[in-house]
Amino acid sequence: MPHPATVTLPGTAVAERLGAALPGAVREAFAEHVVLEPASLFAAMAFMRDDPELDAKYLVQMCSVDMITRIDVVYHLASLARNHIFEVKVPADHERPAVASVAPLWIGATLQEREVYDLMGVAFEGHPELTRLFLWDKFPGHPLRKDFMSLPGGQKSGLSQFPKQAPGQTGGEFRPRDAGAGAP
Amino acid sequence: MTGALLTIITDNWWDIRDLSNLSGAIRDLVSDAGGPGWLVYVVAGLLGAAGIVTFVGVTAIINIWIERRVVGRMQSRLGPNRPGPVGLLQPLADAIKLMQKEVLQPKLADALVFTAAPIAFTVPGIAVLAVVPWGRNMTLASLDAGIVFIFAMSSLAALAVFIGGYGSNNKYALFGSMRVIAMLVTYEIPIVMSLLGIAMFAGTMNLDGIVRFQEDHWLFLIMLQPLAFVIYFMSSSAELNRTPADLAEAESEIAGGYHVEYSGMKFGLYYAAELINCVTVSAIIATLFLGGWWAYKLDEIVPGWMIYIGKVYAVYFLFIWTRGTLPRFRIDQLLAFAWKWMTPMALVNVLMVAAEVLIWEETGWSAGVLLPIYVVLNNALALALIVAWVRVFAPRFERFPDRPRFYSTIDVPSLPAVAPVQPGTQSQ
Amino acid sequence: MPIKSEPVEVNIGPQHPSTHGVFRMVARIDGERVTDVKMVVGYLHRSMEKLAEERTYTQNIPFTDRMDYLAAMTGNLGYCLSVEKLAGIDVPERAQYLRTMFSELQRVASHCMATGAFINDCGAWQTPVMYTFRDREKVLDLFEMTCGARITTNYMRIGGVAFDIPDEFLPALDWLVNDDLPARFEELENLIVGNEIILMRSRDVGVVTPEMAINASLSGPMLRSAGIAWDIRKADPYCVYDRMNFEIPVGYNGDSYDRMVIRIEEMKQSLRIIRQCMAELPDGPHKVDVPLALRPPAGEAYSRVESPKGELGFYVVSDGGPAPYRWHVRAPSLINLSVLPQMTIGQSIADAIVTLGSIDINVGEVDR
Amino acid sequence: MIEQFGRAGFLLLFAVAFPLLPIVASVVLGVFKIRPRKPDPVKESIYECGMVPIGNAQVRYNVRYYVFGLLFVIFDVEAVFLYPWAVTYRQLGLYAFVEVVLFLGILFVGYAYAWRKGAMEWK
Repeated sequence: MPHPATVTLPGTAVAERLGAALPGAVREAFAEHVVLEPASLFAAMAFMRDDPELDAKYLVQMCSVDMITRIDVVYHLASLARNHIFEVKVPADHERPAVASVAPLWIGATLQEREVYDLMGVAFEGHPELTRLFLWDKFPGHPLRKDFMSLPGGQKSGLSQFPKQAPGQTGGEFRPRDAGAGAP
Repeated sequence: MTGALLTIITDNWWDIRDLSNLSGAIRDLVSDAGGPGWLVYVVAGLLGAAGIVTFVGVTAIINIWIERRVVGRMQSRLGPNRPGPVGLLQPLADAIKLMQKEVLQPKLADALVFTAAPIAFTVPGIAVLAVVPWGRNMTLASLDAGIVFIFAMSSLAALAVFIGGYGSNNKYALFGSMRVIAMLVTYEIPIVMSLLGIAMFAGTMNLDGIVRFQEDHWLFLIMLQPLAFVIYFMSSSAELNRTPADLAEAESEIAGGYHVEYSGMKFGLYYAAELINCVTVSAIIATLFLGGWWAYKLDEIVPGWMIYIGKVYAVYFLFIWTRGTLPRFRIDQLLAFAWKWMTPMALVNVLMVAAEVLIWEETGWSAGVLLPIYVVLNNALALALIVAWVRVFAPRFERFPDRPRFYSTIDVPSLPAVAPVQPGTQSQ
Repeated sequence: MPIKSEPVEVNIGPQHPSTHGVFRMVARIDGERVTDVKMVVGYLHRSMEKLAEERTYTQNIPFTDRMDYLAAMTGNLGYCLSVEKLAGIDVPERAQYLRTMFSELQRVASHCMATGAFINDCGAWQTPVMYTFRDREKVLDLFEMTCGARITTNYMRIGGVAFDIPDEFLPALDWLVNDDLPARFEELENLIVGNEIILMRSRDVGVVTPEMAINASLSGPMLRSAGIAWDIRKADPYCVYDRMNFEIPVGYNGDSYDRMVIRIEEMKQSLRIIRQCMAELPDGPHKVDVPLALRPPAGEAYSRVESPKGELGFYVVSDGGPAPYRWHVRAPSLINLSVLPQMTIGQSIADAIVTLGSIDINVGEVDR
Repeated sequence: MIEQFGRAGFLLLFAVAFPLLPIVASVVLGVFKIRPRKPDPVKESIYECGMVPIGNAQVRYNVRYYVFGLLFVIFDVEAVFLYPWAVTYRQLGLYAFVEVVLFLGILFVGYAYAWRKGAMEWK
């Protein structure tokens, strides 16, 4: 192969480097990714960005995964100069998820954090303008969460909280448009 | 009376060489029938005016088709081709559609101004045509202040655009109308200055006189005044809101600009008036620079007004061509162009012509000797000035090579350890 | 001398000729100068990431068409690669070549669109758009010949491609790549690349510095215009890009003009890749059999491709079931937008439009 | 002379009638219900890319070209002076040439000053 492909740094290697500089920042280290302590997220991210070895100047992407008991915020960091990529996860509380914002470190995180906030409800502390990105400002709930369909209030989808809609008229099940005439 | 009128028309229908013969015959008829002097005058005036308005109406309709077909061909597509043979009925279809459309008028718009603006936009373009000679003895109003009349009328159109845009109470229209005024105050100067040389050579501002000068001296003024032609063409395309300078409507930036709120027939008027104004400017250029109805020996064979209309459409094609080819300037670039190139060039042109005419008058050499020298001299000067300006004053694009660099492997420069952090730029 | 006056707040978009879809930019404008910009997106949000959680892996492929609907092939490819990485599926050689070929054709189509629309934003009255659309249509004809669809191709499958190419495909491609498109690109360059008005309008407009470009996670032509030679096809080769011989065009000063020229050069490089693919195209099956209800092992995978807009990444989490547990798309259009305020504030409104045009966003991908 | 202006006046009458005609025709079509007229608040609102407009458009707009306005007045007045001179230039001869060179020279100094001061930049 003439071109070496991107090296995926194992999480243990990242944890080693990170743990040496910031003890207590790493909660767990796996082969694929490293899990950070939420409290020291910002410091750890700042370290990884400016560290000459990890050199994570490029935030490839960030997203979030609802793990039922917690919400993982996933960051893929990369170094373009060294051509490696690694994955960092931060667990957040499932009911009131909140982690530190990395938008002051990477401009590219501003919109992505708003997206995660919008769809998963993770509040990023320190974000300059944390408002909904895609959905309507008064939209109830955060649709990418696994419990979105069972919002408080007993409604299936939460759509009944929209104005002008009677309770019980909206549901998760499919109904034909003219259900009145022929359908049972 | 009516019978006699019919006879005159049927007897003279073949006389297409000079339509003024027809008009003269009718005038004679009125005066022979004992009509008072004012009636003769009114009849002749109305006839001429009716003729011009008919031309304008036909032009406005034909030009919709011409412009769309020609630009379509330039853009490697067909253009309108469904209504009628080769789409000839497209203007009619457009007109019917526009008439039938519901007229929307924003509640917050100033109703009087909103309605008056498209009408006021159409009037000057037609009124200017009063002073242009359509053929030998075929000028409706042979004004001695013809050129000044043209300036006075043509700047009115910009004011109509301004009041229409400002009266719409729309922000895009506001931007558009403000741009129109900026362009008006800037481009009026090169326009006015560039025609000074023509007035000096011809010794008159009468458009008949200018055509006669070209006929007498056996040349088109574009040869003698190439710089003035370039300046006038560019400035008038700015005044017309045509593409290199269509900042007032700039549909990719301000979504239509001054006419964004217009619909139905009022929009149709804007649309038609744009084409009429374009033909009017072409008519002025054809008269001043291209010899009007005169074309060496050709006008003895072909009727002068036909030659004239042919020239008008040739210039109009130039306008379509620039429209189909060029992108748009930014407003500051356009205005800087006018102030920093066109105005000084027009001044230089005036001085040049002043010197030339002085030599002509003082030495008393014959025009046959002097004018060819002037032609060569002026063309060389125009070329030299354009090249010099491009070299000296134009932005130096050579600062950066045009071609990108090529890499066959990835190569990321080492950046400083701490990248610039700009938090909160979104919510300043 | 600073002049104080009331700033005007104006919506540019969603129904605006040059926002390329339903993108809204609330600009505060002082005279002609933009003093603040707020981006509002979400008019085209279709909640694909949620929908995908209830569909099987194969059923999700059409969603990727509808994300970047101007570059459906690369969307398909990126998603299929991520699922293959997750499930450990090997793709036959011929399918690899076909994938490479079609994603390069798609790049030509998308860059044609981007270049034409950019010139249109500069104010040319439709002519360059028509020229580039004409070229794009020829590429779409080839797509139609192969998979029956022009825009939303749905061509890549997990484990290969949906159909093998028909017999008349290669001659048509040969004509397009060797005869027609090079001449058309030359024509396009003569029309726009040296045009002084284009230079005046786009030089030093919407500048991104290399630091800002990396910091803002820009990718694709946006990143390369800033002078950084970074291309996923070289940096992290997928399919058969590691066997291909091509170059990365890189700009000098990160302005709109560089982005436009880079796109034109990339189209030429794409043609180079397609020629090599045509020469080396092996025989063999065009896909491997994969169960329709694929159940990849529990785990996660992030894979990325170089889409025309930039780095298109797919992050797939599987819980072992037939549908992805979580599916996240790294949308280059969205992330490229994050520097729009930095690029446009302080420019005139006309420059802001040119800058937005040069980013080449696709709202379907921004909103997903 | 006034006779000629009168003829231009006839054309002006026609020129005003020309745009009025379609407007009137359109109104007549409206009277006969051929052209629809169904106003509603959305149709009567102002176009702003499909959004509710923010604020009013008739504001104190920041015109950047007020210096251009001043320059325009100067140059246009100058042009008004120059036209009569241009027409009678042939009769006046060398004297007029020297005069106008002086006149334009003074003007050119002002022009150069304005350029130097950046009055010709759209700031």
